Amino acid sequence: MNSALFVVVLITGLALVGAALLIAGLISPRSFNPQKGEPYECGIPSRGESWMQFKVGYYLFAILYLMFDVETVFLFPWAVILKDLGVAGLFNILFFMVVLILGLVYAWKKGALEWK
Amino acid sequence: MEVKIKSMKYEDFKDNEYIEQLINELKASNTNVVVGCLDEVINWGRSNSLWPLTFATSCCGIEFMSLGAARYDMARFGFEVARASPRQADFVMVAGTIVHRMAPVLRRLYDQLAEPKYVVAVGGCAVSGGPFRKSYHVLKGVDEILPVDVYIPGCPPRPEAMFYGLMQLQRKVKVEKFFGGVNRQEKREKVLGK
Amino acid sequence: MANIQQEISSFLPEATFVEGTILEVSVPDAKWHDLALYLHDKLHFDYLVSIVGMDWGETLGCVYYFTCTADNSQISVKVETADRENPLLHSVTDLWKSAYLYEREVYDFFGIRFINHPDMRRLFLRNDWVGYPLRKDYDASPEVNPIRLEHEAVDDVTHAIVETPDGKLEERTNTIFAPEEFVVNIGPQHPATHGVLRLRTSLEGEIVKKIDVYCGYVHRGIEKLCESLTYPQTLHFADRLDYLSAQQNRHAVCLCIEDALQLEIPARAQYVRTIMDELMRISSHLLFYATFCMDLGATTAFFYGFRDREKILDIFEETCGARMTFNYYTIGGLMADIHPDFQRKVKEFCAYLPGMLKDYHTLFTGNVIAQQRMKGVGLLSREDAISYGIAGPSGRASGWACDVRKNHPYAMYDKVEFKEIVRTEGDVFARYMVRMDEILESIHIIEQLIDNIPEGDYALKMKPIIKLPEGRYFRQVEASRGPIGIFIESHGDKNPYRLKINSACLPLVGGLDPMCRGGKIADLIAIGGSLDYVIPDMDR
Amino acid sequence: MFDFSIVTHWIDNLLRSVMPGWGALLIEFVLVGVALLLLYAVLALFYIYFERKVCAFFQCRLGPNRVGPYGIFQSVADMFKILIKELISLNHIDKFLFNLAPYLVIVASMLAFGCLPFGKGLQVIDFNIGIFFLIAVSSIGVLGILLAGWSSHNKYTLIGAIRSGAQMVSYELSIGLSVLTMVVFAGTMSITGIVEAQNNGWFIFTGHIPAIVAFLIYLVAGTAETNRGPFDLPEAESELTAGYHTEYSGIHFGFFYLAEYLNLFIVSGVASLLFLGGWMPLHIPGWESFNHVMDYIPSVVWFFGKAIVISFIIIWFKWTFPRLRIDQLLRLEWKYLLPLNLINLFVMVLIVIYGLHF
Repeated sequence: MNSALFVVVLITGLALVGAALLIAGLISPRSFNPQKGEPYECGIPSRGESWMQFKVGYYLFAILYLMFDVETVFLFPWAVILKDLGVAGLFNILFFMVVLILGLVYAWKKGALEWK
Repeated sequence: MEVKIKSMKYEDFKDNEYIEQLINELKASNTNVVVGCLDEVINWGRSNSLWPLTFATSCCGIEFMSLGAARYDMARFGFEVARASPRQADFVMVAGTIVHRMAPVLRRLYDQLAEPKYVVAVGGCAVSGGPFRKSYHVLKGVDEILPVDVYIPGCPPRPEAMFYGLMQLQRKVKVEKFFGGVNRQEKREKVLGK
Repeated sequence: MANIQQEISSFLPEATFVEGTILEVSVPDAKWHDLALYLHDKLHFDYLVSIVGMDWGETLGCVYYFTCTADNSQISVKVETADRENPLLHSVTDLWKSAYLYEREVYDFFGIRFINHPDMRRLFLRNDWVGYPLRKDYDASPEVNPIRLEHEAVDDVTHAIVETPDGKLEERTNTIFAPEEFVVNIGPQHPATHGVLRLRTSLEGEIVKKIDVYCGYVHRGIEKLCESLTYPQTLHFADRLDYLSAQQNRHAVCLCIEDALQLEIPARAQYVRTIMDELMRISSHLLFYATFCMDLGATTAFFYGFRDREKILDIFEETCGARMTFNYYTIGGLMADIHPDFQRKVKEFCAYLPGMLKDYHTLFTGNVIAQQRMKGVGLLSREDAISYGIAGPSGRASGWACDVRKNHPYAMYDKVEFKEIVRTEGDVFARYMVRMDEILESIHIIEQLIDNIPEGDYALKMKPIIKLPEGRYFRQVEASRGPIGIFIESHGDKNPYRLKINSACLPLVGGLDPMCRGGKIADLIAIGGSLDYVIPDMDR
Repeated sequence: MFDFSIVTHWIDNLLRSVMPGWGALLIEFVLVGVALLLLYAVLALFYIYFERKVCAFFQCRLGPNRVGPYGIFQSVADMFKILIKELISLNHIDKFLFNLAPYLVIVASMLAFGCLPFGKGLQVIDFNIGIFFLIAVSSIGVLGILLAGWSSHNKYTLIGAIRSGAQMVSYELSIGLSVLTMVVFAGTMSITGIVEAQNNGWFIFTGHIPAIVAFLIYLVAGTAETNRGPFDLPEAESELTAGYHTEYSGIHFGFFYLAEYLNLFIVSGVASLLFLGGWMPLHIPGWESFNHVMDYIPSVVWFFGKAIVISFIIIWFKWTFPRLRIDQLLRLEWKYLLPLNLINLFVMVLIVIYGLHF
């Protein structure tokens, strides 16, 4: 039942976008001129390509994020049954977390958390 | 057909020949009831949600800012969401002098506005060149390069004058036909030849 | 002054002198760079106030105005060239960085090219513009320069004339941006450039590598227009230059003309002018607060600033009849007497504002995010400020006491007691705080004057046609953004032979590039906001 | 307390009595879809109006007041306008991704919206890992923003997209960990379970200090996730003109506009679900008559009331604080919120294990 409803909600979302686009496409006005399709850059023609090599300053954050996000995924099941596991469960997971936190501390010390 | 704008009596507005003419045309054209009603709903929406492009070159721009600020508060009329991107704006208020160097930029901004679009010329400079009319580098009115819908004279016009001008624009939007009028659907091939 | 004259003539015997309120030295171009070096290094004229391009009919040339920041003495130098076809002068960009933009401006208007200037592009006009508009023989017919709707081609290289060590001249090209750089246009239509300034910004990720400033998107040719108008007629342009210092700009033009005519202005007019100037300054700084906070994303502060600015505009409106372009000062006094309610309202306002300022500080200044965005960003040292000619509140934030009201007092400023707000940090926060503190100081000035406005005439009787005696006049007034200088060369006619407005804002953008390098895009916006330039003043 | 499942069961039985099971299901699905759509649209319109009025009052203005009484139809007018605006066809864009982006944004917010418990028995999707699912789907929206910025072939949108990427990789973590803290406390991931567990007191009271800290972190991170001020860097009006949606016109832009407000609701809805008891009325142990009175207030009112109060706080943020810079944004997350979050989680674990809570 739930997965069916999930599909229903999904379709509702798609239908909302699709229907609105359809209406807009049918009745909205359209006009063309040579400048209209060009990228907007404060009213000045763009210089060169916009899809060019671009320095993304935060790739280290992205890697750290991956680490921690995977960690969170592991933690969720543990969190649900924590009450049953008790102190033993805490120590098991603590070891796992300490390794990760050490990783964060290492990154911090290395200066990976500074925007360069 | 009467054009209703809240808190402005119709008689106060009767000075605009152009709009009277539009109304007469509309009366004469015998619009279909369904289309007419739909038109009215859409035009109600359009006229109450005119989003300006943030565009200002000089003094009038400051008065335009005052218009949005606490005392005058154009948000009351639905002019609130000043968009910086022409893709999302409904009209451009040309507030200030337009000079030769700016002319292609303004034209490009206008070209990039999404239909339906309007132009309001604010202040002496945009209307006619104003005090700089004789200069070598100034456009003698923005209507040399753009079709202008509303002129608001003044140097700079007071915010009240701007409101009056914007209400005139609302009136114009209200009496326009949307179907078969504003929503002209051009074919890309015909215009650009591709 | 005689002392300086002696020193210069002993260094350069061919220099000739004209005595006046400001000593004028004439040198041939061949010796000009040597003299410049001498002025800069030995005589410590470290602040280049202005370069006025001139067309004297036969010859083209420049008049330079210098100030020594140590003792505020002024000097002017006249350099000319008889070659009208290919006029060349030596550049002084290596000594004064502010010359970079000033010389480009002269090139744009007069076609004088500067040897050793790294970047000889047009500054205000399109780069395909025909002719040099401020020359007397300029062909202004619209056929020559029609309105073009195609965009001007923008090159990434510029041309320069370089003098080789053996004295030969060479054309060189300099690269502004390499082809692979990520160059974004910030402006002309941009919410945070305060008008239509265009900054071509080269980015590396979020970090600004270089900024190339394009002006002229609202260049209206006021200087040329003034040449065909009588002196009283030229006044109304002053209101439309830096419309946020309308009164002060007009004050500068009036002062310059009154100086030339050696008029004694009635005391009542002097008092009212001073009060109006300070009210204007407050309103301008309130607008600065509003727009600066808006640039940093604190939208609510914008509305606060504008709300209180309206109160000043009400006061102006009662007396002058307008909200922005006042037309209030005239040559010899004021256009009209003050409104009977003026004093009461001003006093009410002066009592009201300090309380609101406290509110402002709680809303914005004390905010942790705001502090982090402002402190240590956009550093400008005192030397750089002087070299780039960044005066006014922005210069005072870098520790340069450059207030014209103190250095060359006019109107009532030598009779009132006020502090010159100077901070030493030179960052965005200092520039912000200088302005906020100046509001309080302006209130202090007004409070001293408002009760003592003397009775009497508010203006001298002037003839409708005013003729200035022959000569060159230069006068500065402290406007809201820095000193506005008015240069008038009169040939004894009813209209000026040349009227040059030395705007306070043009040098500000000159310093933008070094301040922003290495910062983020957000810093660029914050720095631009803190410099508080007004584009129509810069472009004229 | 009225249980809405009575209504849904009644409809279910009624439909099954007149038609075969699959037909009844089909009609129910359609009804659910329509109801969801209506609620979605009405909420978006309400939120647009609400924010405008609230910010107007912060700014000593009146806000919209011409269209309908007190301007309540202002956002309706905006919707009409935006629906008939032109959809500009652009030249250099990646057409597929450009058109995909609004779908992603809307679908993500719609799926998250479907998970929210609007009242007792009023919930569309109810997985046993509901809260986990909610976090998962809500992060799809950022993908839409990234694609929108990248595909537009515009330098501003590109920077906006990259900023939103940086923001996502940072604040997703905070949301995850603060939610994890509450999951530790509740001992379940089912949304119904979490709400039921707050029958005797909302988590923010029963979980005392760690819950309050988690709540604050969630508010900050939630504001960042919805790209609202002071974390509106991808949009940054005064820096990037309109940020990632610079090139979107008409209803395309409308979707982003809609999703922004809906995400605001979702974030506040989840906050009220996790910390303020969802649709649970305010119960104070021992005060029986008070609890009884509270029970008379419909559960729907409780849920929307709480969500709107939290939205008000988030709107308050936006109109008070200046915008952060990108490096400050990351520093805030990685150097302050993340360590704090980990410590907070540890404290919560201790509290749960040793039963130190109320």
